[in-house]
Amino acid sequence: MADVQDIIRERAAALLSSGEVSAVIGWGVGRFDDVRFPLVVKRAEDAGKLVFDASCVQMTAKRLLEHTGDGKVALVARGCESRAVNRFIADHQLTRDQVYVIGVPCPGMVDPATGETLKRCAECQVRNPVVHDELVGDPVPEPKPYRFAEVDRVEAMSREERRAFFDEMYGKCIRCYACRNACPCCTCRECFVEQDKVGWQGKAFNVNEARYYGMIRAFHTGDRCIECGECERACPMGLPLMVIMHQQVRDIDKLFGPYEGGGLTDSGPDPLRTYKTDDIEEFM
Amino acid sequence: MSRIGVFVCHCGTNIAGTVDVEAVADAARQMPNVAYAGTNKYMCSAQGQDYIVDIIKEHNLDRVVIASCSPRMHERLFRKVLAEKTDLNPYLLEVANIREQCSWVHKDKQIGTPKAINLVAMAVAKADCDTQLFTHEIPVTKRALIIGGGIAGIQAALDIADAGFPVTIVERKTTIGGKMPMLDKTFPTLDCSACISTPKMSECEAHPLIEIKTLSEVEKVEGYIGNFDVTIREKAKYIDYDKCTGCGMCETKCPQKKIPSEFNQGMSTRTAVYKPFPQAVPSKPTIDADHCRMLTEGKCGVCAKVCPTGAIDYQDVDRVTTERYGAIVLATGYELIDWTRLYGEYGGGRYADVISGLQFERLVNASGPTEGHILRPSDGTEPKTMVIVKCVGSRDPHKGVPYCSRACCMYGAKHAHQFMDKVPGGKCFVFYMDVRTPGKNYDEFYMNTLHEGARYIRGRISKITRRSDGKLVCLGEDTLSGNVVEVDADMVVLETAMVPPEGAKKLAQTVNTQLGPEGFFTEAHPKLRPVETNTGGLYLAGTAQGPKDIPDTVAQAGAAAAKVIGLLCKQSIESNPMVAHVDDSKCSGCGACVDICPYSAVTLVEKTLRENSRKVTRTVAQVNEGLCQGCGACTVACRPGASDLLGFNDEGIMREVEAYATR
Amino acid sequence: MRYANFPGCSASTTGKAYTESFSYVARHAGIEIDEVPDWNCCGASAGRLQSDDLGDALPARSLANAEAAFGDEPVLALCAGCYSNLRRALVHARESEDRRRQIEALIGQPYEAKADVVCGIDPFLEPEVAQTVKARVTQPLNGLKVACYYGCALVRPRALTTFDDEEDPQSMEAVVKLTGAEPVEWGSKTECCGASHHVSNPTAMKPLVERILADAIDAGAEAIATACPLCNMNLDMREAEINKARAARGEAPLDIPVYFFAQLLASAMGASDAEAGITRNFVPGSSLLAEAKTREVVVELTPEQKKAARIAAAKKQAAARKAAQAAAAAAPAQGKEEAHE
Amino acid sequence: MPRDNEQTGEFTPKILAFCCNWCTYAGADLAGLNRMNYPADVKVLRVPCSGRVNPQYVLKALQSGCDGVLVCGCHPGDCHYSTGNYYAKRRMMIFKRMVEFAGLSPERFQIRWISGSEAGKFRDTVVEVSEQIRALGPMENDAPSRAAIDAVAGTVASPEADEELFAAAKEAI
Repeated sequence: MADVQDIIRERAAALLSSGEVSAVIGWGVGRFDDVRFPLVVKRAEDAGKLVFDASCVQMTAKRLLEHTGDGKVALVARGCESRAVNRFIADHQLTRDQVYVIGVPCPGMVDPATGETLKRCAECQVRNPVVHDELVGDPVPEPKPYRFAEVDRVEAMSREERRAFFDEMYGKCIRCYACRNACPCCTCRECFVEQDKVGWQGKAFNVNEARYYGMIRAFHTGDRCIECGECERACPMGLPLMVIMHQQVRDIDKLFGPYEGGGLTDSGPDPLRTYKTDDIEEFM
Repeated sequence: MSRIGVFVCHCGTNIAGTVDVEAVADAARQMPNVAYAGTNKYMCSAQGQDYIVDIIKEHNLDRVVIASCSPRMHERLFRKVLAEKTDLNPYLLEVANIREQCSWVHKDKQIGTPKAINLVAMAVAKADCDTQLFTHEIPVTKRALIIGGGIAGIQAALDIADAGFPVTIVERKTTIGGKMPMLDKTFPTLDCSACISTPKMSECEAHPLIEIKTLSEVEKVEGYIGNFDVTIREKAKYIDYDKCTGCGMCETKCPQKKIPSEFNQGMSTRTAVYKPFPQAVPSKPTIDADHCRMLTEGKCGVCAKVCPTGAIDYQDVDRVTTERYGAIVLATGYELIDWTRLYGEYGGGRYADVISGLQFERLVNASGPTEGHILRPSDGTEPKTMVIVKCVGSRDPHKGVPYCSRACCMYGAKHAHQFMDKVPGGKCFVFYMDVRTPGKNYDEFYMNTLHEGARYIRGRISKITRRSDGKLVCLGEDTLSGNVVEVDADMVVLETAMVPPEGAKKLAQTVNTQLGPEGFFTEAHPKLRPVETNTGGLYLAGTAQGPKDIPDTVAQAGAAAAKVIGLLCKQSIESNPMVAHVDDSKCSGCGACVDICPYSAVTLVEKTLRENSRKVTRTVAQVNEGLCQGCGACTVACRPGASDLLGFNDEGIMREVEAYATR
Repeated sequence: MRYANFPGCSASTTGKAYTESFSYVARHAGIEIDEVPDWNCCGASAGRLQSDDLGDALPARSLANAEAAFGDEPVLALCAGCYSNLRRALVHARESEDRRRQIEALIGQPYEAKADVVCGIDPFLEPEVAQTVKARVTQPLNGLKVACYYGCALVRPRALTTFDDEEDPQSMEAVVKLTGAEPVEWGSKTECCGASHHVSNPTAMKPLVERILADAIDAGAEAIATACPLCNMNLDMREAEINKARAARGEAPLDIPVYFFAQLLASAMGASDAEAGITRNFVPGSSLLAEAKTREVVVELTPEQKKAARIAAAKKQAAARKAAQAAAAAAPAQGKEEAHE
Repeated sequence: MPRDNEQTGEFTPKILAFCCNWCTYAGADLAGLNRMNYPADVKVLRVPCSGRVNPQYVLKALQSGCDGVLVCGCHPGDCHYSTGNYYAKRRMMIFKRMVEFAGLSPERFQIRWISGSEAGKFRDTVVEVSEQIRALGPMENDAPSRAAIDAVAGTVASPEADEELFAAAKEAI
């Protein structure tokens, strides 16, 4: 990956010095040298600070929304970031010409702590960027591994056990909303949880309110989820948030035909924004 | 902190019989924000209304909950009371349905009373969140546009214009009149079709309030009920109608004479500068640009030379105008299915003597290519044996359309009658699937045809072949006797299906309304709103809505006209205040609402807003209150609830839910 | 073009003439033919009656063999019966993934249904093939009036076959035109010839054949062209009996030779009657073709050509007129001169 | 209001029915006109269209004391707003699967299409649903049993199943 990193650096420098972009978003080295964090480079001479290696666990795409406005912004994008870009465009949060995508085929990232491949990378469906202005490095194979194993496991449980599973999960949730802030589908200006007047979300700290938050957030993003798994990664309590996302993704595919968030397939508007008169009928 | 008044109605014993209304009132007094609760024998009675009004003033209430019959019954009335007799906004009212959905469905007070209390509690909770709503007046442009100048369009135009409103007819062909003037006689009375339709045409032309735009099409429609901005393209006619006197000199001199006449269904020819038929309206010719030598090859110009008034203008161009109309009537009519593409077994159009019903109409018509003598197109001899095939294309899901075209049974019978009438000793066989003659004097007419000797055979023709002696051999089955039948016919008439005119789909998108699966325009309600569409101010007349015969078409045109007149009579219409409303500060402009709105009432617009004391320009959704019907589908699609439905706002429903759940 | 040929039971029996003439044409038109390895009965007469599974399995097995041997090379079935049955299996396998798997299970070998199934006419609808044939036609059947007869199995049911129009097909006409013959428009081209009652119930079958022959003659045809061994045999072989019966009824005989369309092609491309299998016909067919080849060609001018011709003629006239005037002008002058002397 | 009937001590469920104004609400009114009799467990909440029913209402109702929720609208194709119920259908199909995946008894959240003329169907639906919910008992019954909790204990990713939070979870239910 070293050479890829070099190319990224020199391309970033070139783009910045040519003034084609006002900033380049990638990764930099954190406090400890095995920790990476999203880095926004604005001066060509800082391009050398960009790194790209197996420890780039964060999904940087959402940084785009903070830095657009003053000129084009370049984003070092793997499969997941590129899908996020498509997602932003579909949600009118971004226009294609506001972003310059430096595509990087991604072999999958490794948890520096355990040295294992991240769960979300092991389940990754799209390793190569689906949209890019230039591609750095050669495309990697797309194994398209089965990603619903966890869903199947939970589904196999009895109703009571499933309820217990989610109670335990939401019982641990501290409602820090990190999952929301990390999610590239969460682009509302004011989240429902903050609308005290309407009172969607209660203030009490208990499993009920946590469940309400968790499930409604899941429903809000389910039909547009790009399966980047950033919510799960961002969760300080390490909750398996992707279970319920994957469950929705799977059901939507099953019920309304194949659909992938992030405009992978040109399947028209998001499944819950459209309908077919011959959708299956189960409410007669 | 609102002051809510709760008024519980006895409705005689209707409610009081199974609900302890006093207990309900007592319970209501304990509910949050309730400043007063009382009961009355009949809230809807004049005395009951006064009681409400007095209490409101006495306790200066700012919200009202009425526990009575269904809101579908009296909500309007009570709103009126608030609007007229108090200074409360009529939309600060909630009705708790404790009759239809409580007292009438439960037997005793033990059950009825607590439920009624619950329902009141819900209403009280919602009332607390109600906001003042204001209907605003939408001015009505007192003009009507009619798309399509067939008999439906003509009838509607005359009715509306006679009521004193200006009307514009947009017709895509060179004359209004549509199909009716082509027909010979009309069932069941057999009066001459042209004789009854052409006077109406000239009436249109003469009417001071009717403007006719021929060779014209609607290109764009913007706005909503009362105020449609319509862009119309009037194609070049290459003749200055102000100068043209309609003398017809150009037609007689035009060297390009071999063009098949549309009006005579290709059974005669016309010139390049032409009037489709003598009584055409406007009664002035147009130049057919595809065939005129001057316009195609740049040489000729005979018509310009002979025109006494110099009306010919080869440089003429399309005229595009945009005007405002209050209402639009779709009277786009029908076309006949192209059987030659579909029915190879009938010769696929290779046999000149296998003709469509409309061609037969021209053949028997005195003004037709044969002066009304029934003669075979192939050799001009008189056919002695004629076969009529019904349901060609109709009720044939495999090759044609699944539906019944409704008129064919009757004009089929008419054709049989006319043939036997004009050809003494002529034999006529009618192959049919069913005979459907619902309508005044229809079945009598059919029976008459039978008595005149038409041979009705229940079954389809499976094949038509042409023998060297010119006979058309028709193979078919008589399903009643189970025998194979073979008829040597001289002429075969196919009664073909009515299908939507091409361009219907495009027009539907232009005017923003729906088509049914068959491609005809969909009415708002099949029984109760047959001439309205789901788009306000847009009405249907005639076969644009589905296959019909002339009487039904004219009747429906009249109905559509009545609706239009009813609308145009108003100075202005009250907008429905219960519409979606977008909170710019919450809206991220994701466009989910735009995708979902069935009325295209939501659009994304660039807005400059003040946000934390600085100007920002963002894309946000905007609701067109004229188009929005208040279904609320967008409010759910909107994740942050930036789009909310006035009158049924999120907060109100949430309080209502909690009021019941936590009680 | 390469095709995997499925001979079927008729190829070397009732349809021998078809096979012979077709392979002659194929040889000379650059159509390459492989034979489907280890092919079996298409199940035409009995298979489907037994069960739908057998009805699909029998043809599918041959198709699977073809696929295994030649991949997606189209399978050619000269016999209309085989064509219909092979296509049925193909369509069933293509329209439902489940059915395809069932069929695979039934025949115990993989079958992906990727190879198409075509009938004897289809190869000649390929533009390049048609071109070569046209080029190789050395002895055109000038203006021979031919009634193209399709019968039932080639064109019906619509769901199975691939013809332009099941009620009024035109593709055989297009092919026959290549020979310089003139197809006639007639009505019985898709009527049943009763072949399936050929043996079991001749009395029911004869009127059908008689009707077809009569219609063809009535339409002005001198010959009938077929693309199905059974139809061909049925029409060709029964003509004599029918005519005997007609004679008994005092009716004029129906005298019209019946060819496979391939025989016409072959003959026009210079095949001897033996090569084209014409000697096998019941109704003698040699003399008519020989006669047709001697006819003078009538060229039908297109409107453009006509116009051009008109213009040319006009020019010629104009030129002539000019010359005449010039001559007229010259003549008197000459006279004067003479006067002077 | 007492959750249990004083005399019999039998459980009376709280069921909230969201009904669209044009079809189901009219059907409910018609049931009243025909003096049909059905259990009082169901209270109707009027909305303009089933497309207006936000799944957030449903979850809120179920979490704040309702034992069941019913969402009713016009039959697909009959929507007064022509398309509202098609969107509702898709939303509810997904949301229903999600809450059931998360352990809700299917009977507690149901969707039905009932036209303005189907008073009988409205009555039958109400009877059916309220019987089902009565059989299930109060919402508390949806809470997991000790056994179920033990069964999944620790299966949630974070390594140590934190007993305190866990206890909190249990008494919260």
